[in-house]
Amino acid sequence: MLDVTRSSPPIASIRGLQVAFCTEDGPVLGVKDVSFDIHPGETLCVVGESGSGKSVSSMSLMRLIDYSGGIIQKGELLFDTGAAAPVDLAQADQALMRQIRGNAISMIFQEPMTALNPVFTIGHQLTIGLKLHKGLNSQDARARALELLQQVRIPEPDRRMTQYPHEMSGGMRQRVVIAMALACEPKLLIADEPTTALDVTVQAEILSLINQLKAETGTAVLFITHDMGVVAQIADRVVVMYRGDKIEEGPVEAIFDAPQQAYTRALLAAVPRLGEMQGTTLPEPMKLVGEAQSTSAPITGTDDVLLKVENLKVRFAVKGGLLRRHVANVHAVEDVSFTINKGQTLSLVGESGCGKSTAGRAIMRLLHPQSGQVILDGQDMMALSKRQLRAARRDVQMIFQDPFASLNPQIQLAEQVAEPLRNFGNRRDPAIMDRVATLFDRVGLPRAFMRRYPHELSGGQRQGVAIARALAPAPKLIVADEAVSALDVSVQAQVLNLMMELQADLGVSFLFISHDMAVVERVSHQVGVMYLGRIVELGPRAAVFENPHHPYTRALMQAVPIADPRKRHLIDSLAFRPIPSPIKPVGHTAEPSQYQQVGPDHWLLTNNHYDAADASQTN
Amino acid sequence: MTVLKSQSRSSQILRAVLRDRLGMVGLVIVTLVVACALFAPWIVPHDPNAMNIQDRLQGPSLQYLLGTDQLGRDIFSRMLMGAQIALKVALPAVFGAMVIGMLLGMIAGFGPEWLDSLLMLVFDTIRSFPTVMFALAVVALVGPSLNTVILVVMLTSIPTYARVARTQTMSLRSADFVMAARAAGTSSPRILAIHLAPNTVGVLAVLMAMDIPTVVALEAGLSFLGLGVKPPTPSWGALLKDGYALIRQTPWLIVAGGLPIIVTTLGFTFFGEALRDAVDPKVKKGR
Amino acid sequence: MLLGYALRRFGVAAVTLFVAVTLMFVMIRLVPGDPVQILLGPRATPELQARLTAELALDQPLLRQLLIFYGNLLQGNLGVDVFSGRPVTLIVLEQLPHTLRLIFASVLWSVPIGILLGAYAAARPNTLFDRVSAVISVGVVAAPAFVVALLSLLLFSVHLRWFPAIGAGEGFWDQLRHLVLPAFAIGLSWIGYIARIMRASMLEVMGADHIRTLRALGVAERPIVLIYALRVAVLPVVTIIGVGVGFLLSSAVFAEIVFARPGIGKLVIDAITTRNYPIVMGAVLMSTALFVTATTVADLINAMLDPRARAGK
Amino acid sequence: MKLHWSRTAVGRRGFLKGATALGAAASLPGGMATRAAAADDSTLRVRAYGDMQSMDPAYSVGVTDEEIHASVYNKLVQYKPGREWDWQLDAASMVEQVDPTHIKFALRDDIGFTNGFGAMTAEDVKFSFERIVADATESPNKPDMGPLRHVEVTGEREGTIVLNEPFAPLWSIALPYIAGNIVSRAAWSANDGKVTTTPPAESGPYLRASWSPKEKTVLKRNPDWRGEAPAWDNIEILPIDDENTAEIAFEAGELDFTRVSLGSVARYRDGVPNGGALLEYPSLYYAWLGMNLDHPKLQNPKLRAAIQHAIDVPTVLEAAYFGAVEPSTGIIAPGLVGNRAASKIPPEADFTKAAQLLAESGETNVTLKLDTLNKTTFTTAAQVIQATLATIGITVEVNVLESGAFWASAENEDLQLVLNRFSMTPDPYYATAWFTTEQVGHWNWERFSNPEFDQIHQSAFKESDLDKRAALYQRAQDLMEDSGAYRFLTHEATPVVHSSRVMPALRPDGLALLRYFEKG
Repeated sequence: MLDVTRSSPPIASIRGLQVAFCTEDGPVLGVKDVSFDIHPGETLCVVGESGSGKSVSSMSLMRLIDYSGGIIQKGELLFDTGAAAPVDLAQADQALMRQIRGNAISMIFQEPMTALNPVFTIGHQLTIGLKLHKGLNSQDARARALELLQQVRIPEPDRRMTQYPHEMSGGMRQRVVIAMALACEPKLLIADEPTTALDVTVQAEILSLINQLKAETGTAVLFITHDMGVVAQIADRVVVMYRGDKIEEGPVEAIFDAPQQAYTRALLAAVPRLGEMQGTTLPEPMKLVGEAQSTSAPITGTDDVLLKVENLKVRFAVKGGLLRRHVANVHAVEDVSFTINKGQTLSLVGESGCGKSTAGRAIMRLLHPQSGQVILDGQDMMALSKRQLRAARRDVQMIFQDPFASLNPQIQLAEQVAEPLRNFGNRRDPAIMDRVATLFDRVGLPRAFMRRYPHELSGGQRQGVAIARALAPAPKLIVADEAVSALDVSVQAQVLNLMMELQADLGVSFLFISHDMAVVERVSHQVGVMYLGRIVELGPRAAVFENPHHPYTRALMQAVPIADPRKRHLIDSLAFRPIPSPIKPVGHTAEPSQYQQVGPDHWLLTNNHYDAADASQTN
Repeated sequence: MTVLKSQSRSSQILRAVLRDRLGMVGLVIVTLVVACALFAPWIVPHDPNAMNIQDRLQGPSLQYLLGTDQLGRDIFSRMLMGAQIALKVALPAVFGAMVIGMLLGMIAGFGPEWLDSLLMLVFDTIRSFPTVMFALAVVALVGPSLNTVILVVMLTSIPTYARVARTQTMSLRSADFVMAARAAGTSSPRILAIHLAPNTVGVLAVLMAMDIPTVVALEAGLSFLGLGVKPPTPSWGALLKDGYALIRQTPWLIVAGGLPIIVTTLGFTFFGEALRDAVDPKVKKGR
Repeated sequence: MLLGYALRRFGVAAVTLFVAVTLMFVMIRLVPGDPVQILLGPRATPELQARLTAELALDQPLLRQLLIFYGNLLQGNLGVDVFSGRPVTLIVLEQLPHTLRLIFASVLWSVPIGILLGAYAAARPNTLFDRVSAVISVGVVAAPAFVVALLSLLLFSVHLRWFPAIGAGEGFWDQLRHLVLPAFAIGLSWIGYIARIMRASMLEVMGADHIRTLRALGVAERPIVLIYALRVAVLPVVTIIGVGVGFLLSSAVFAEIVFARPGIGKLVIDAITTRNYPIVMGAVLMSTALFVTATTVADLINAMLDPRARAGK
Repeated sequence: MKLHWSRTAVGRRGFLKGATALGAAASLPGGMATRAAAADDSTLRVRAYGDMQSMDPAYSVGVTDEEIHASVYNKLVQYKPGREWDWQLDAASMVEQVDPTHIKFALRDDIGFTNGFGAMTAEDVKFSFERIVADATESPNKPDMGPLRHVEVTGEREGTIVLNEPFAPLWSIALPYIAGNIVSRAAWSANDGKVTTTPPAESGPYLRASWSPKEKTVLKRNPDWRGEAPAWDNIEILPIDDENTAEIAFEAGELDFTRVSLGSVARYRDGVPNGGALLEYPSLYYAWLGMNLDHPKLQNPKLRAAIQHAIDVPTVLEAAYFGAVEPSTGIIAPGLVGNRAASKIPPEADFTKAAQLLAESGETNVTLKLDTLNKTTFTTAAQVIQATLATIGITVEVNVLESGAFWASAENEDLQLVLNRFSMTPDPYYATAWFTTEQVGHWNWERFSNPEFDQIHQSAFKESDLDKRAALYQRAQDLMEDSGAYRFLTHEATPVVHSSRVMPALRPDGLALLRYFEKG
């Protein structure tokens, strides 16, 4: 296959590209001297962490970079339009670019929720390109649009044509965006992180779809991603980028099997691979390239129960009608029970909207559960008064997903870390700053950072500060809500290791909330898989991962892209599967969760609420 | 790529404003107006209230740069003093409206739903009075004076600030850092004071900058209706009012009253827009 | 859904109206100045003054006056003008069309220009056009409506005699001619106002992902700006227009004074200064209703233009 | 006094003052301008400063109403246009004062009411006059009819007006002004005596064709009028409060006649646009600075005298009225009975004397509040007074009020100094009425109370000897001045402009008598 693609001339050829951006601090190079080719029918993955310049190359090829304040300073962007000689898109004017864009080269983007214009129908937006480039009349364009919707496997295409974007789920919208991109049968499809914002099962569907469409249409795909798992699943060739430079280029197997560059090796080492913990029962820090391996020992924890959650229910009122009456409830968390042992980690894993974050916040009483019991180290959290609750919170702290949002931009970092100390102790205690300094040491941040503001730190450093803040009152439990999912893989690995190191040293327990099965596998003692507000499977990590009983757990695991090009398992079923609604009318009584024991401490939900009937329901 | 200099957010914002060319122009004008207001008593060539009936209604000359009014007072001096009056009205009114509006808005956004509905109702009510009618009633109630104008302007602007503060509070109250503060045991009043207030003030400051010209124009409008400051206070609005009454004799009175209003508006608006771009990078130019 | 939203919106509007009218009722009665004395003049006999006082219920406690007022209001009765003996409802309704026409005309000419100006400025950020239009729009806002009214009156009516100077005119074309200058004066300051909001809204939309999607489809800038971005960016402006009717009502007062036009603004100013309570209440009720209706209608239009709002709420 | 001002809204007057300068500077040749308004040759367009209020003479309080009433109704006599106060016959073919309390009249036989209400009879006169004074009518114009006892009907068109006591203003006010309008008894009875804005029957040379509130009142020629035919077919009366707006409308060719502001006089003296002309009439208004005699701060007579002497009237008039008016000597204007040739204190300030008086008074650090209306003329005058009083060491704070609050000053306990102006009808009786003890708490804001003054007011109107009557009123004004509560400023003036199309017919104080307007 490799030989076939090599033999034909490249469809696009980037030569010595250098792009600069005008910023308030003066011009900044986005990429410097990047060259690579894309051949017909191949999938080229450009992989790199944030700031590596991976999107800049593709945006330059589309010349959309012009609209972001970017200037192509050097280099050629040769594109084979079918004419005798390739055209240099770097020199093309916008009029020519308009003929190429959406026609010969088209593009799909990361965020399906915002990529479509909210006030025009799907039908209208689908036919824009067709009318523009193919000169179709409304009727023909409509017919072709219907065809496209079928091609991207959207059910009831007729009805979709008159719908607006907000009436569709993210996965469906991304299919529409893909349909728009494919409308004019482009020679090159650029996919810029097209699945990053999607749930893992939807991601699997979209990846399969792109792969399948590539095969059907023969278009070349330039796929940009930060996710080595995705790369392994779909790439033919890989370009690795780092800080605006191309580090390495090669066939996908070569990159994964024998990375030539240290950075590539480090990157690969930092990626948790689903299944790599097979055979172990305890979490263990990752072995990172260039890091001391001394701390890498399994974390045992204890068998003493720290937190006991029983029959937790959280509902949000939906108001509607003339008088904004309470008309329905979102059953966000429905009869959830679990326990966490001292010094151990329980992970709640599931896709967006399954209620895992809500459960985490509910046990901290950051929101008010409908009913249920939360007993932390013998103290009933639900029975506390407001004042008692504030005091009790020193035992439970929280780390949030977005390190940019979880720190107040206006306050010095030292003060933010000191805040819990001040709240739970003497506000004017002079020892507080010393404690803050040791916390900074503990999370590996220089003390000089204490006087800085959040915007002066990188994402990983901020998450370190957030962890330091959570550690400050010496809590017994830390709720880590997607604490690493916004971070680049290398940083993610460092933060995960830090958390495990702290657990080993301090004996703190974690409630680890994540959508990432591979990360969960790495850090957990216990795992609860959540779906539609309920835990569908709960048990020791090894048991759940190695012997999943619930069909949803299996679907989830199957959907995870594994960072190994030899373990490709793109799913075949591309049918759209919407998640049923957790909104039920007022007065709806949910049946209690019933579990069946399938192994030691391994429980399986027997209420049958994940089934084909739900899956076939369309929205 | 990132220049790491330890700087607070305010100094960062200031730098962003200064980089904006129109913002820079705005800042220069604002500084000029403020300087005028501060130093007016020392830089006026004549006593702005000194009458000289013999020299009344004169055209511009070296002695009287913008001529004299119907009482023979130096218009140029009155114009300079007018800056002081304008800011004396605008700053306390806008600042008062901001403080009260922010407080009420944060209470509405943070407090229970019924309180929110109640406050919103009150805000909507005040907004639904045409300003001039409202002003007329208040002026009739308490009599015209500098303080009345400040009061009217303040009352009519509070709802705007309160609405913005409410929206900001609502979006912030479920922000992660507020959740984190709760988790860290911070009390609600403290959350309001150290987390919500500082992050709301920025947006309101932009509004304030943009609002100052509106206030200056409103004062002019009230003075135009004869409901503004007490004579002989040389407010720009009063200059305009006299200017209309005397347009045939002294067209320069209108210039002296109108030009500073327009210039001040330009200055504060440019400054405000640059400030907004700096505070709210979402609407950044040329992205 | 939309109907329910509309009904609820009008419910809120009604409550606002109620509070506003109550507030004005209390406020105007706190204001010094005896309506009986002002209305009847100095030569009225004490008996006549007493009778009028009783007729206006001014001898009753404030709360009772309020109850009487609302009792009458519920029967659609806003009272009778003491002087002419004509029903206040009629007096207010006579003046209303003049003001409505003026506001409508002002909005009609200024809003499209403001929207286009703002849209273009945003589509060309940091270009000469952007800067020039920023200066223009701000500069235009800076000129208070009464200044524009006065100067345009002098220039176009007295000097050039293109348009009539005073009154409202008779018949369609004549009324239209009479509307030109006042609508120009009020509308001018609106252009800048709308343009600036539009520019900000447009700048935000132009940076949105769906615009990038269109560019990636090869759609030319002009349709992107004028069709796709405009359609989204105009939504917040629609809401602003509703709120701005209050602002226009205030400007209308000035225009009605300068151009000696009949209208609700002038009516209420006259009534307040003479403490003519029944007319004040009627006119305030009407102008507040106008404002509340305008914001409500703007919200509804917004809901109709925005499919997200249409479905939700 | 008529409450003209009560219909004048805030700041309207003086609002556009002088705004017409640009138009004048443009000095367009009148011919090239297209006529903005559709005024054909036989439509007269005049400005009134208020809107029509009532078509019932018993309830109408304004000059505006009277301009309309005088055209659509008839009186026994009407004011005679000209520079001297005089009257001429209207509905009466004969009027004769038999003795001080009896006036015989005979009606013309060719006057009829519209809407089929028949010929005008003596019964109508009786009805019209007696209802004004009847308690049940509650007419605010009752004082105009003074001591009317009744009207004796002696024939179909003959009768005698019987007074309780002699009433000099009968000829200057009662008969030729609002209360003198004769309405149809039958028509009014058919309306249960309630007439508001639609006249049930008219009899004058014009009929009221239409009324658009706040827009205009239209009069059209009465086809059944048998008297001397009026010159114009139609008259449009446009309510415009503000004189400068009116001036603009006039210069734009949309008005044929209007009063103009005093500030514009100098300009119009140099020429009126469109071939029009300026006519300058005196005015009966009187403006003065009053001092509240009951206020604790103003108890010292020497202080009040010092204030009187420290106000330089010529300067005030120069600044506020552009020198277009003369200083006044009291409340009764020249041309009326009782006008004083000179005031006791000359108009020019005597600062030496004022300072001396202040020193004698023993008052130091005097701070006073000066209330005034929010019009440029008054605020300007107030500022001059503020400045001149400052020269002798009296600090004045100018307190500008909108009209509603200003006219409620009687209730203002803290009223100290007040700059005021009253309007006037052509009889001194009206001037003194507001300064009696009885008026304290109503219109006598200075709270001036003098038994002799009250006595003069009560008796002078019965005095038919003009010289004696004049002496009484002059004495009354001396008393006012002596009290130290008043510093008289001016009677103002009435400048009017008219287009070349029209020859206006005006009262000696410049007010329009529309039915006598001729074509130019």
